[in-house]
Amino acid sequence: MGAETQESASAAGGRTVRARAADLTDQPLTALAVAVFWAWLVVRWTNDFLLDGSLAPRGTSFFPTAPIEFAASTLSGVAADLGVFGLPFRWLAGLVGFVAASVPYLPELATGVWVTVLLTVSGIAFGFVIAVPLSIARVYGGTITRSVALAYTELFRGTPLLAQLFVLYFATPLSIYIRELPAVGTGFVPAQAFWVAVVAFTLNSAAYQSEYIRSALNSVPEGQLTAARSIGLSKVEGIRHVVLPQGLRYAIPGWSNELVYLIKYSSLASFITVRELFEQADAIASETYRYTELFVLAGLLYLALVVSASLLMDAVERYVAIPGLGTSGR
Amino acid sequence: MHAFPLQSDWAFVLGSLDLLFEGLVVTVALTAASIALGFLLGFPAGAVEVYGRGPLASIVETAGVVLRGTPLLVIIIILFFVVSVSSSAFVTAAVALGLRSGAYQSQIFRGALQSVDEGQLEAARSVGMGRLQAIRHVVVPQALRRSVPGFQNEFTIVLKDTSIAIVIGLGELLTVGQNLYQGGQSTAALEIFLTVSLIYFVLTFTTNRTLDYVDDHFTIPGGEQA
Amino acid sequence: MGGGGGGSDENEVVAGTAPGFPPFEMKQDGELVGFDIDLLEAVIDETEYTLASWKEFEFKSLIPALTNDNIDVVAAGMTINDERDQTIDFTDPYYSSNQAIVVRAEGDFSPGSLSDLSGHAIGAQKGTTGESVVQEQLIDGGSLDESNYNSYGNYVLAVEDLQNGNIDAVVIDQPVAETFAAQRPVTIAFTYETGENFGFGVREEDDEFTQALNSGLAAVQDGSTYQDLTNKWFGQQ
Amino acid sequence: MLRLDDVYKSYGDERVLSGVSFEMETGDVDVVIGPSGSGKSTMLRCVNRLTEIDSGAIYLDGDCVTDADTDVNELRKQVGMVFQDFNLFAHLTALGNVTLGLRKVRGMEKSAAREKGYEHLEQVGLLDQADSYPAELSGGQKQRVGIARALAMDPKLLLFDEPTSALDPELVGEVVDVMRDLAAEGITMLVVSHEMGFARSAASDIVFLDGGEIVEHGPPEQLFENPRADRTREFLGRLRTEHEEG
Amino acid sequence: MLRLDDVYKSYGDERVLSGVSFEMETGDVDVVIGPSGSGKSTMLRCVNRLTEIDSGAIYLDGDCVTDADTDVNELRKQVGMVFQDFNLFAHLTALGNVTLGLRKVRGMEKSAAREKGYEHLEQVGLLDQADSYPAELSGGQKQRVGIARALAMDPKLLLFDEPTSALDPELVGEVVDVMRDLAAEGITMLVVSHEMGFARSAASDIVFLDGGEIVEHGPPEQLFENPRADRTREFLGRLRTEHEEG
Ligand SMILES: Nc1ncnc2c1ncn2[C@@H]1O[C@H](COP(=O)(O)OP(=O)(O)OP(=O)(O)O)[C@@H](O)[C@H]1O
Ligand SMILES: Nc1ncnc2c1ncn2[C@@H]1O[C@H](COP(=O)(O)OP(=O)(O)OP(=O)(O)O)[C@@H](O)[C@H]1O
Ligand SMILES: [Mg+2]
Ligand SMILES: [Mg+2]
Repeated sequence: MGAETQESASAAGGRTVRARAADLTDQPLTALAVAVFWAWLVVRWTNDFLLDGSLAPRGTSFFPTAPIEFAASTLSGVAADLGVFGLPFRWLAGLVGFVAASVPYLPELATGVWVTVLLTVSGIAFGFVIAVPLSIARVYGGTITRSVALAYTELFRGTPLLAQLFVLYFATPLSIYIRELPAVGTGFVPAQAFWVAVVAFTLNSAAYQSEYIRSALNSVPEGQLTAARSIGLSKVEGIRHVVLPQGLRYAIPGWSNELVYLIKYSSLASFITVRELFEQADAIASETYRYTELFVLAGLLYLALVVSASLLMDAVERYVAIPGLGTSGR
Repeated sequence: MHAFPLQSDWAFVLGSLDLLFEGLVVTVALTAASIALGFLLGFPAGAVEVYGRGPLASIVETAGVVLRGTPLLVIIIILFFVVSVSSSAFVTAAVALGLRSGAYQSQIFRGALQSVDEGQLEAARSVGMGRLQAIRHVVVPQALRRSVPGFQNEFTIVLKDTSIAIVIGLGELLTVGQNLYQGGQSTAALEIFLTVSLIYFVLTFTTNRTLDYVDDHFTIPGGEQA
Repeated sequence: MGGGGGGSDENEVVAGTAPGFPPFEMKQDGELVGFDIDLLEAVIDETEYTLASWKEFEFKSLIPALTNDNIDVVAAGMTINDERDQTIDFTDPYYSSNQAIVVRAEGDFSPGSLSDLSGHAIGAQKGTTGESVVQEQLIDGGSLDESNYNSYGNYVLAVEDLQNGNIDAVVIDQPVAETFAAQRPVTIAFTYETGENFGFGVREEDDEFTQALNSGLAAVQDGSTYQDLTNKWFGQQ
Repeated sequence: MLRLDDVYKSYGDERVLSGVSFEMETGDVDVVIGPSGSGKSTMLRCVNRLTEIDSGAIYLDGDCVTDADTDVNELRKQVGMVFQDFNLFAHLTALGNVTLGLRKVRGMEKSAAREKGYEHLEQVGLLDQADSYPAELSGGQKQRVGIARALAMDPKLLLFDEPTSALDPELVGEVVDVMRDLAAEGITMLVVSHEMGFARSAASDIVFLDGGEIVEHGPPEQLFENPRADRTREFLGRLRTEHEEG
Repeated sequence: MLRLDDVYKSYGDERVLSGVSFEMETGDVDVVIGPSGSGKSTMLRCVNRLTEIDSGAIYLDGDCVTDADTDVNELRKQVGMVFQDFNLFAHLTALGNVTLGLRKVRGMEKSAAREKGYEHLEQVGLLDQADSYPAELSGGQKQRVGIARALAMDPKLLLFDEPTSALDPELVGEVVDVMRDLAAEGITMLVVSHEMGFARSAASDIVFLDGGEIVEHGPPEQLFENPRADRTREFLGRLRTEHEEG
């Protein structure tokens, strides 16, 4: 009885959480913005990496700035004419001016977004591969496997990612091995520093992901494994066929958080020269001194990535939903 | 392969422990200030998300999404160079970390508030308590206990993320470490990074254990659910 | 003085620098020291202003910090160039430096001119003249692919990565390069004449302060102080 | 003392109560029975306004409680409720559960509240467990704390929603005994329950609810031995085969 | 077919089974009754080794199943178990629950497993619900899926641990009917249950367990009408007052 109440309570909680996230992300405007964002990215990347700049030369924007600048100056003209009442126009002019100033930087930032996306996706995917056995070791392992897994988790969660990046890049020969590999650093395959960052994010994210998965495994009622064993499945089979399929579904909300975290923390890879989104914005800013435009722009692009990730995870969650099982339920 | 490029210089690190300690004090102070600010913002924000409605709730939700969606690095840079909240790097870093932590703490508290069974609120109402009273005396005490693990996580994250304040030159632990090997006296970068990592590790480990203890102490005997 | 410095006195100024650029500015035993530090203090002593304090930033953050009134003057081995001049003003030059191209001492890569660098991975410190040289002379000229350029938060990391073999050369201010060449298994392959000059950075609107610094600088250079400081900080050459 | 007058209630399209009217006097113990989903819980919850009705009216001691301007907190002080799954405050001891309302709603002093709290815990035979937390109590003990919590507010009327159905068969007795004692003390109670033993021996009236309507309402002897409606007979028949068959 | 021979089991200091011995034949339906905590569940779980015994032995068709080198997965194929709170695999449909063991343990083809799965769902009257997930089923339906899941492995012996006590009174009938049918089909069952109707009409023998010991063991008529031990009489008396009183 107690267990059941708790379960249904948390399921109900989970539902509301999702519903709230959906409130924001389900708005048609958000969906539209995300669609436009990705359409632009895909065209940009195709142009830059695959078509060798045949639509627009690499680094040049698809959108002409002159008309937007003109609009901005017209608006501020109107604002000046209207005096005190021109305030809304001044705001609008500022906004349009911001857009005009931003457009020339977009192509280079798109390259940064590519690196950020690649870094995040690789980190989360490889991290997941390590995290599943790690979490199973934590929940079902013997003393030794349990403590090894615990030590790993504590180590990677207890030290700053910045320090992990530094040690892996500057203090181990990892980058030397990687740069000998074919294709590294050519075309859309980034150079060795990127792959070192992937290793760091993989190791780090595995620790965090394993915690999310572990608590999800713990929330699968014990009776499920007992029932699996009582029809003759071995412990490993029971975990594989009964506990994991449920536990991984429970893990989706926490795991989505980790994805969002990783998108944002990927900006730290700039520290070891990886030209991801933040580094790209920073590099342009230190050349042009347009700090305001570039950091706000970078912030917006990150936000777009994060919202895309939430939308994606909502969809995944809906897709794998099973009536009455934890997260999104009926 | 090249010879291991970093020269070993532990003596230099040992001789600089007093400087690292000064950095540590800044790190700890920054963590405390950010967590406190985050709590002051995050707890009411979480409550608003659960029980609030209307424009206030949507403003809080949107602000949370933006703050959670932007890298801390970008938030710090914007607050320092674009908005310029303060000329003090410490205050700026504390505001940036505090705002972001508030956005995350609001989610921790929201989850905890929602995980308290609906029946608890009903039972409180049916002895004649008002809505606020019932939330205050029945839901919040249980929710706060349940938010300890999430809070523990958040604490660890903030502690480590203080290192990002290096971009605005705040003399916290990692900055002090960087300055040490960039001072021209020694290039013991690896040693310094390992030492700094160890200090962070000890900090996170001990705070987590302490919070575990606090958690145990406040746990309701026999389990959480009636 | 202009805003944010924090000095209550009209004539108090706050200076900003980016340590990690020996021998111009660095931290030793927790103290900020270096040629720029001593020089600016000497210069300000000659004026009716007083130096309230120093603030430390990453190099690339110095200009925004100046324009945001976080600091009133930059003393960070900052090269006077057109782009910067559009955003801030400079005092008269106080030091002339060229860029050095640093390579591994035992390596077989020994370029003799900028064009030899094409096709190699090159590093520089973010926001420095070295970066501008790579950008303008190599990347914009098409002889170096953008992906072959690595930018670092600090020279030390760039030189570290040079030793690691991830890059083949670092473009760096000459005096700094000499310091590194003395300490590390790296060597100066050649120097690139930029004829660049270091100046103190100031806000465009602070003309009065700029003039005061200029006359202070002239006084320091006319006396023996400037020579003393050069001997103190660049003595080993 | 309690009167329901043509009460209607729907959830969305689904009508849950359709024109329920009935009355009970001070000191009465009325037991509501009926199949699952027939609206028993809803009816109970309407009385203390945990659920709002759509139309009709409910009167307590002649006052209409379903007016929009009735103070619900005031009403709930007069109408105690005991829940099927107890809903004890998980962070408080048994005594804390009983005294919270006294202190925060009645504004009693701590010591006075404790005294009264002990009194009501004694009434349900739980003086020993005053310092135990809900998770440390058995189901029957939990439910008795729930009853003490409701009693402590000195309500005019006590509502019970299947107070024993979350209990193991062997623990049911404890709670039924307490309810029987309360009935003997003359406390007015409206009880949803299928405990036939309790219904037969303690109820003044039985209310049979089906599909949101009161199908039959009368003293237990009549309703059990000689039900008028076919539906009642059928429902009772089903209850009996399960519990007493063989 | 099943024989328990002086089985002892303790948890820490607490002795739960002390010297339990009894025997049942193929086709028998034995019902175990006894107060809460008397060791009923533990005894059942020892038979399919979800719990390991401390001493004594258990034999199934003459083979000792409590040997350290017995293949427990093999054993569990022969001994099906139905749980009090169902423990259906929450991520699988009713059919998926029934076929998982067939496919992963027996290694059957998907289509063959489905066919056999449908057969057993039909046996418990749930063909219509084959594609429903556990959360979409009522308690009685869940338990019937649990029974079909156990039956699908063609076990020699079926264990039931209070299969109806988590059900609403009205749903108990469904499950009891299925069990009665199985008994009629000659399936060997060991059932922990306090459903007196089922025990009287379908049990070959009743086992009364108290304090970890078998106090009395005999056919239902004898045990119910004429119990030898005082403890049995007292326990039955208590069960009766609660369920049938009034
Ligand atoms: N909050 C709600 N929202 C929507 N429908 C509800 C709600 N509460 C109850 N219902 C519906 O109203 C009907 C009557 O429910 P109610 O709980 O009053 O029945 P009940 O007689 O108490 O049944 P049970 O014996 O199962 O407790 C049911 O069909 C139920 O699904
Ligand atoms: N895993 C375990 N660890 C420790 N003690 C246990 C465990 N399982 C059961 N026990 C104890 O063993 C005793 C017998 O438990 P068991 O579940 O067999 O009783 P039961 O007769 O099935 O009771 P019920 O009717 O309540 O189900 C109880 O006192 C119980 O607390
Ligand atoms: Mg009900
Ligand atoms: Mg049991």
